[in-house]
Amino acid sequence: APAAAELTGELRIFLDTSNPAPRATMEAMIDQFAAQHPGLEIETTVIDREAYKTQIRNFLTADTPDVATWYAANRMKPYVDAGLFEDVSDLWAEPAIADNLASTKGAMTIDGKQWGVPYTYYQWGVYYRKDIFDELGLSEPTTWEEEISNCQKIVDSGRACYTIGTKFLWTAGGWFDYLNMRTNGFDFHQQLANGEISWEDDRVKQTFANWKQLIDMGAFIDNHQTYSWQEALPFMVNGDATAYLMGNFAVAPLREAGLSDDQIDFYQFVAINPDVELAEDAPTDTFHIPANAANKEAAREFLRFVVSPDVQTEINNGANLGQLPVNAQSSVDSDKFLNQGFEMLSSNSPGGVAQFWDRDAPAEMAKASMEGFQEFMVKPDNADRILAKLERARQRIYDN
Amino acid sequence: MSAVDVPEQESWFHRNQQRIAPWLFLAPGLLFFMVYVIIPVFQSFNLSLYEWDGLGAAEYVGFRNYEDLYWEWADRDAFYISLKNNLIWLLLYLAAIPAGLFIALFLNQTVWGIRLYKSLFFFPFVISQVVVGLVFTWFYDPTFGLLNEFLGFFGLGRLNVLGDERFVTYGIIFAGLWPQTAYCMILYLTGLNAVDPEQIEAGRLDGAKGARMLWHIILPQLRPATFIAFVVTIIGALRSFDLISIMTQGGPFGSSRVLAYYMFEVALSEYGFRMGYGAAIAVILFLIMLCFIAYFLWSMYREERGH
Amino acid sequence: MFPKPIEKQPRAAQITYKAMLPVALLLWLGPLLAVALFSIKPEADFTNANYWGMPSRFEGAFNYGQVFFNSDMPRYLMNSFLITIPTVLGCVALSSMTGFALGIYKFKSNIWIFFMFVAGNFVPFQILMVPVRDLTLELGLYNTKTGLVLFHIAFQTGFCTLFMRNFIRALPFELIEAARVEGISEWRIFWYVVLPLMKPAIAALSVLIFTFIWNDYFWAVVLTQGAESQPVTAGITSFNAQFRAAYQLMSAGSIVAALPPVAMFFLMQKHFIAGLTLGAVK
Amino acid sequence: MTGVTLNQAIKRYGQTQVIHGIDLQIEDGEFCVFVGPSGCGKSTLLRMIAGLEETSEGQIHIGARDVTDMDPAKRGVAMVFQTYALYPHMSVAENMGFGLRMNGVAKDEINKKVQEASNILKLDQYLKRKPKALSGGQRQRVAIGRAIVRGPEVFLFDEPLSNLDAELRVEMRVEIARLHNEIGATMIYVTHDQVEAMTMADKIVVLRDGRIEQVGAPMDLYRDPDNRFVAGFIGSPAMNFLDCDIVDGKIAHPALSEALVPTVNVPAGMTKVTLGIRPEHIEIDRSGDTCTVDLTEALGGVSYTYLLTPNGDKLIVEEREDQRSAQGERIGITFRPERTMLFDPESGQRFR
Amino acid sequence: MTGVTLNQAIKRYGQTQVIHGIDLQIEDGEFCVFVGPSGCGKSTLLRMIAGLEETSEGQIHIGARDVTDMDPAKRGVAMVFQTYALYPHMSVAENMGFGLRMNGVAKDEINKKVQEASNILKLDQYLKRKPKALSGGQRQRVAIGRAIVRGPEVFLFDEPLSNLDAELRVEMRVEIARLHNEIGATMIYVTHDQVEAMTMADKIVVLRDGRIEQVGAPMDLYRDPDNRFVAGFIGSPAMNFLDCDIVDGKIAHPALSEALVPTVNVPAGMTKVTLGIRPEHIEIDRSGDTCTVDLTEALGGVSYTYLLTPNGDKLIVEEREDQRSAQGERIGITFRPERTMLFDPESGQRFR
Ligand SMILES: Nc1ncnc2c1ncn2[C@@H]1O[C@H](COP(=O)(O)OP(=O)(O)OP(=O)(O)O)[C@@H](O)[C@H]1O
Ligand SMILES: Nc1ncnc2c1ncn2[C@@H]1O[C@H](COP(=O)(O)OP(=O)(O)OP(=O)(O)O)[C@@H](O)[C@H]1O
Ligand SMILES: [Mg+2]
Ligand SMILES: [Mg+2]
Repeated sequence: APAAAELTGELRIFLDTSNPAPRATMEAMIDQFAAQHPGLEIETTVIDREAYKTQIRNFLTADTPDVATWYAANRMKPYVDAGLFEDVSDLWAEPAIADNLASTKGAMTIDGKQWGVPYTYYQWGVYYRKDIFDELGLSEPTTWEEEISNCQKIVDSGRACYTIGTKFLWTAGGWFDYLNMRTNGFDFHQQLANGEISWEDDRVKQTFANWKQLIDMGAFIDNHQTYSWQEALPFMVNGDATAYLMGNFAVAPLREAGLSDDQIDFYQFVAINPDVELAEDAPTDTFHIPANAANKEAAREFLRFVVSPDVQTEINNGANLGQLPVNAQSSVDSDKFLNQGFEMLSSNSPGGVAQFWDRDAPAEMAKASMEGFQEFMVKPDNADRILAKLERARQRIYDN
Repeated sequence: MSAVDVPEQESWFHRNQQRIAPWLFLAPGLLFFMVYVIIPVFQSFNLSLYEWDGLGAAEYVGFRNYEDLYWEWADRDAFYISLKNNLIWLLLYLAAIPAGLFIALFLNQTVWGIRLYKSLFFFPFVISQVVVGLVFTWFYDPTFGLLNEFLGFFGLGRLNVLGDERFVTYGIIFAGLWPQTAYCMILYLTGLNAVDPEQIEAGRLDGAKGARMLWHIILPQLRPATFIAFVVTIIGALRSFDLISIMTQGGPFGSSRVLAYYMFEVALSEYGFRMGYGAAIAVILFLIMLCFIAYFLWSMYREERGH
Repeated sequence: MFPKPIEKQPRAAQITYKAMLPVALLLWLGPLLAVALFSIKPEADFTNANYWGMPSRFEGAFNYGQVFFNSDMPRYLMNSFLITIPTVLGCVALSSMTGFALGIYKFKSNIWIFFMFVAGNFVPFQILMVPVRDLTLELGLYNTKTGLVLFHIAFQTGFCTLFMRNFIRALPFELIEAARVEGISEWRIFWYVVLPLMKPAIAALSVLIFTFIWNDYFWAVVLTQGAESQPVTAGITSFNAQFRAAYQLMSAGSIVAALPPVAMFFLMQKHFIAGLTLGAVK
Repeated sequence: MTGVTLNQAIKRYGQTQVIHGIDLQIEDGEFCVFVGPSGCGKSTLLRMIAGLEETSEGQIHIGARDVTDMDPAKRGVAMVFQTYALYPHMSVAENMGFGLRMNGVAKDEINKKVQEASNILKLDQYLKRKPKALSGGQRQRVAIGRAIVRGPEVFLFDEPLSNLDAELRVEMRVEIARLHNEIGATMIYVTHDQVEAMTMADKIVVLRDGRIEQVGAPMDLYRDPDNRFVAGFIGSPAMNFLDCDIVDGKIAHPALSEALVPTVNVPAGMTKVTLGIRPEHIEIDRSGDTCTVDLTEALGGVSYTYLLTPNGDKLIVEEREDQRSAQGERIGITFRPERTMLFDPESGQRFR
Repeated sequence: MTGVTLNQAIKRYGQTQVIHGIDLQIEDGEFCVFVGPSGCGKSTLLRMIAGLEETSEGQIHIGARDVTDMDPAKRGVAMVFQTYALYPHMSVAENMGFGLRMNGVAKDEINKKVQEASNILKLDQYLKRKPKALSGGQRQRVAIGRAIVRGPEVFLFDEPLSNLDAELRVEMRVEIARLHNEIGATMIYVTHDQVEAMTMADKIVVLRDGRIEQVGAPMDLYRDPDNRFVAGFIGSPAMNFLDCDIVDGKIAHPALSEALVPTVNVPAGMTKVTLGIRPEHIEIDRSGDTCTVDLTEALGGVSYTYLLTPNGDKLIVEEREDQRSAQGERIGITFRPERTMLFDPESGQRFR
């Protein structure tokens, strides 16, 4: 962009991509941007992903950067409501974005305006040890019954079916997303997230009953409540567990840990209730311009740059983020998981695409419920008590 | 006498030097302390009457935050658990006092190298609680933790201390006891140094020995050390935050929360946006602490008057 | 001395005691030694579940190299120093003055101001969290080392004042009277008479505050973010997030983070212990 | 050089009055000693003169100047404290020169004065040392040196020797007396050691409960005390007091084999009187049997005999050398009537 | 009741020996005082008897029992410490009864004994108080009471009065002496105050550097010391020593107007001798002019005159009452030759 060459001043970018690979990717991308705009002085700050989540509200009000990463949907609502994010509807009116990013527009929209742009998204699904499946003579399941019977065989072989680390709670949210969407459908799930449905509703209870089935049969590894998601990886790597319901970002560390692509494979979470359409989690990570940013012009240019087709192709390829580009013009990397995921999201998710539980539900409810999920996973017999508690939380949280 | 030529015409400042001087000396410290400590305490009281997400405008809600706390209490919810855990912390943390005394007695000898031993025993107190938390997280790790190696060695079952809501608080307290015991140990070691040797000798002549000597003659003399150990331990227990934050983040499912952590969680953590609510929790914590502060000040007041 | 000196006890008891000392120490420092051991292991040991055995290879140089050259740790360490040292200086400066004022002068509100400092020192600092955070934001000092330093100075002044005041109280008051009779102004009494005598207290306090501030985690989390201003305690958590499950690196990082206060303790042991006991007692 | 005058000086701490209107004239160059039991207000009075305590009422003059509300530093006084109050971080020379230095006196001048003082006190070889490295006596000397350097008109001493051991105390006592002779300044000296008071003072001020009991030269107080308090306070071992009846104008006591004719006028109508007699003035009458020997203590050159009179009063008798009595022995006592003193049993006032 | 016997008792701390083979026999019921300069080993010896220090070599017997290696509590001794060593957290009664309580004596029995002891010491009304609330003298009395209650065979006192002020010291001294008379137990008493030693002891043991210099009754030591050390140590003010030349078998010193004929045999060939004469045995000869009056101190009943002899030696003369000399006056001295003592200047041994 010729006009952009005139950009000057300072551009401060805050990133939460603290893991080594994504961090390198983003830094490379920013270097590229910097090269295009020699007049800009770019300062990049990478903050630990978990810490970032608590710190964002501080830096949005003080010491504000010009660009910050965040997440779509409800997760950005408090900042939108507080007027801390810049309305970037103007960007979305530009054809380059309007046309190519249409699929994610909904996730970026609150009150009819757009508040940021996505830069990546990724599918969720079940990553599993193909070699172990083969060893046990199992094939990818498609129904709940198959899933259960597969799992039974795995458990019988002395393994756990699924690894998971729920110390930071959100991983349990993923399981809930899938179980509930498969049991009650996407719309119900969103209503629940919006506080429109009682947690003591029988349909919710059904979701939990399905979940309990897995728990009771010993499908999950023990002590998951003490592990982070990374700490749960070795179980799968070592073959103590065979599968991981996770976002695509799990692939990179699995590979790093020494699993070859022959050993890992991916399947879509199975259908449970045949009456509901399949829906998927595909969390979108986003860039925003804080309302207090100093150099909004450069920030906008940066956002344009990030979502441009080439950049999208580049940063999301398997060697980098290993995720899906948001721009329709971009090409998906040849990586088999990305392809499968892209395929799944674009053609086999008729019910809809959810952002993820903690992005769809308001923060407080997300916190309370995920804590409940964790407790449930440890003590499935407490289901009623937990649901009653969540119901009380719902009444209080949505009431305000 | 004086180099000044007009001794009788002293400036007003000079004449009132002794009256003004203390305030000048106090001013900077007092200002800082007021701005950063005293006023914020009252601000917190005030804030606890508001609902505020830390971003937008605050809304006055009267005592509703406290009401909510009450309901959480009544429902045995997070606040109840935090408060209960705080009590457990308070009680069990006190174990640092006898433990510290025990180690101090063990080390109160004059063999070669004992100074080094004493310093090494003191080590845990010097390192950050963050590191302590990390160390103990690994110690408890259900797969490879040293604890389970031990239990296995003695033929006992494995334990997931930090993953089990029955044990988690005790597990963290145990980790906290490690540095706290070291602290109490040092207090007692210095206390033992100051024990009047003639009283010990008088005790020996009176036929007191071993435990009876300890109970009747040594411990009463260690009262000042015990008092400080008590105060710092209580305060340590009520302030406990770092360990919980590092080891469990209040989990599993919130069962290891204490008030200090809980308020951080509701006000500033990833999903927490309830500043006013957090302030209300802090106020409760403050009120509990106030009992001990009052006790401490009272005994200090008595000391001051006694002199 | 109590208990009875071991050298006055039977030979067997002496030997047992001397043998028990190292054993007890090993047990006591076990967790820490384990971390030290972790920090020199190669990664392979962890994947091979060789957690507690001898390192298969000495990888200390590599691991610590990672910490120092391939992470933000050096910055965090630097930040810690830049936060801790000004805080220590500030605290000592403020509290020697407040301590002097409260220890030397008789005026009506003396004891109440003193109690205010003491009570403030014992306040659960969580109650300050929200207002202090807001204040720091308003001052534009959020996420700056200065913001952290200012708060630390203010909060520690409570403790330091208690400490200094008690120390000054224990000085012979005649020294001040002697100086007054000699016609020395109050400020000069403070500077030339009292301050030199407070050297041991200042030393003790400095070491103590150094450790307190170095080890602070809570306020680091509340008032700062990111590698440009966070101290090493907060840094270590991001470091750990970065190297999650790389135990050898996390261990090396922890050791590095723990080292300065430990070194401080060893160098200034006498003062440190004096600080712990003197401040609170008396 | 100037004297010190107190005029109705009063000191109150809050509600409690501890100094009750003291009138006192200390002459130029005089060595004045305040004595009295603990808590009688000696230190307070001294500190009022120094300016370390405010004077609640009354005036204090040093020479012709009214110093009542003056800053301590301006009064031209120097004080030597019981605990020496040396600045521990300064060398001896610095300690002595500190006051001058802070008041902007030139270095040379300071050095000269310090040199002079250390000559007087024989401290030359210690000038570089810190107080810690000095013995108690040397420290006390430095404290005095610090006072001398400032060339004050009045020296104030508050029990300067009570932290020294007996031997050193004697030595320093002699030294201070010599110093007074040498520089001739007015000195006010507080002590509760009556040997010090007796041996050093030109004038002793006996205080009691914030009031002056008597003022006078040491031997005057010894020989001619105004009241029972002063009589009992001055002299060691203390004067014996016997509560006697007046029978037919004569003084009767069971310890006395015969009643005494008083040598002074006892007011008419008195039926009781307190008789005072110093231990060294009693002689033992081995032929008598009015008293019982309770205990004897022989110190070599002198021995003390503790007697019980028939009515339970105690008496101490000082005997020379070998005339030791045996315990339980019954003996009589005699003394020359002119050696006795008579006091009003109520007010303690002496009859003369 | 039993005596105490030390047989070649030796104490070493590591390499340094502080008690060098003490042989001593203390009789049943005797009041034995250890005196000597600071650091001579008085406390160590006492503590060895108490069992608080191990005896490195030799034996200690109490009565017939060899207690050398016995536990302190079993020896039948009670000790009174210089600092009282009262348990601050116990009331007076508890303090006194603590030893019995530790030995399992019944409550009633303890109460009875505490009552008895407090009667003797007049402590009844303080039984409920904590030591903090007592005066120094009362505390000391409690410490003694605590010893009495245990009914020991031997009482040990380590400078029990040195923390009291002069007046109280005299009072308590008398009290302890009376107590000894009353209960008649063996008592061993350490002090460096020679008035205490002289007045209380049946037998004084003079120690120096861990060795016994002389053992004897107080007046024997005063009149007939074995050596210069004992002569100088016993008596106050201390004996004057003059370094004299022997000229033609006579003793010459510039302070003496004429040489003395020695009253004892001085070994032949000696050219120098130390002459000792007590202050109270010197008389001032106002017609003489050999000495200069350096200073005089009048204490009322007695006065001390400090003299300088022509060769710079110092002399103290004790004068009675009013015969005060003026400073600077030149006077002579005389004394009866039989009052002098002569010592070997090298070894300090007395010639008899
Ligand atoms: N700051 C004060 N407040 C109230 N009363 C005081 C204060 N200082 C001294 N006093 C009282 O004043 C009286 C005189 O005290 P002062 O110290 O002058 O006695 P003293 O004669 O020097 O005694 P000592 O011989 O023990 O030193 C005492 O009764 C004391 O309790
Ligand atoms: N624990 C010890 N180790 C080494 N030497 C010691 C020890 N205790 C005492 N001494 C030495 O033994 C000697 C005798 O000491 P002791 O206390 O018996 O003297 P003392 O006559 O009681 O003196 P004082 O009159 O000062 O009390 C001293 O030289 C002292 O230094
Ligand atoms: Mg006084
Ligand atoms: Mg001794």
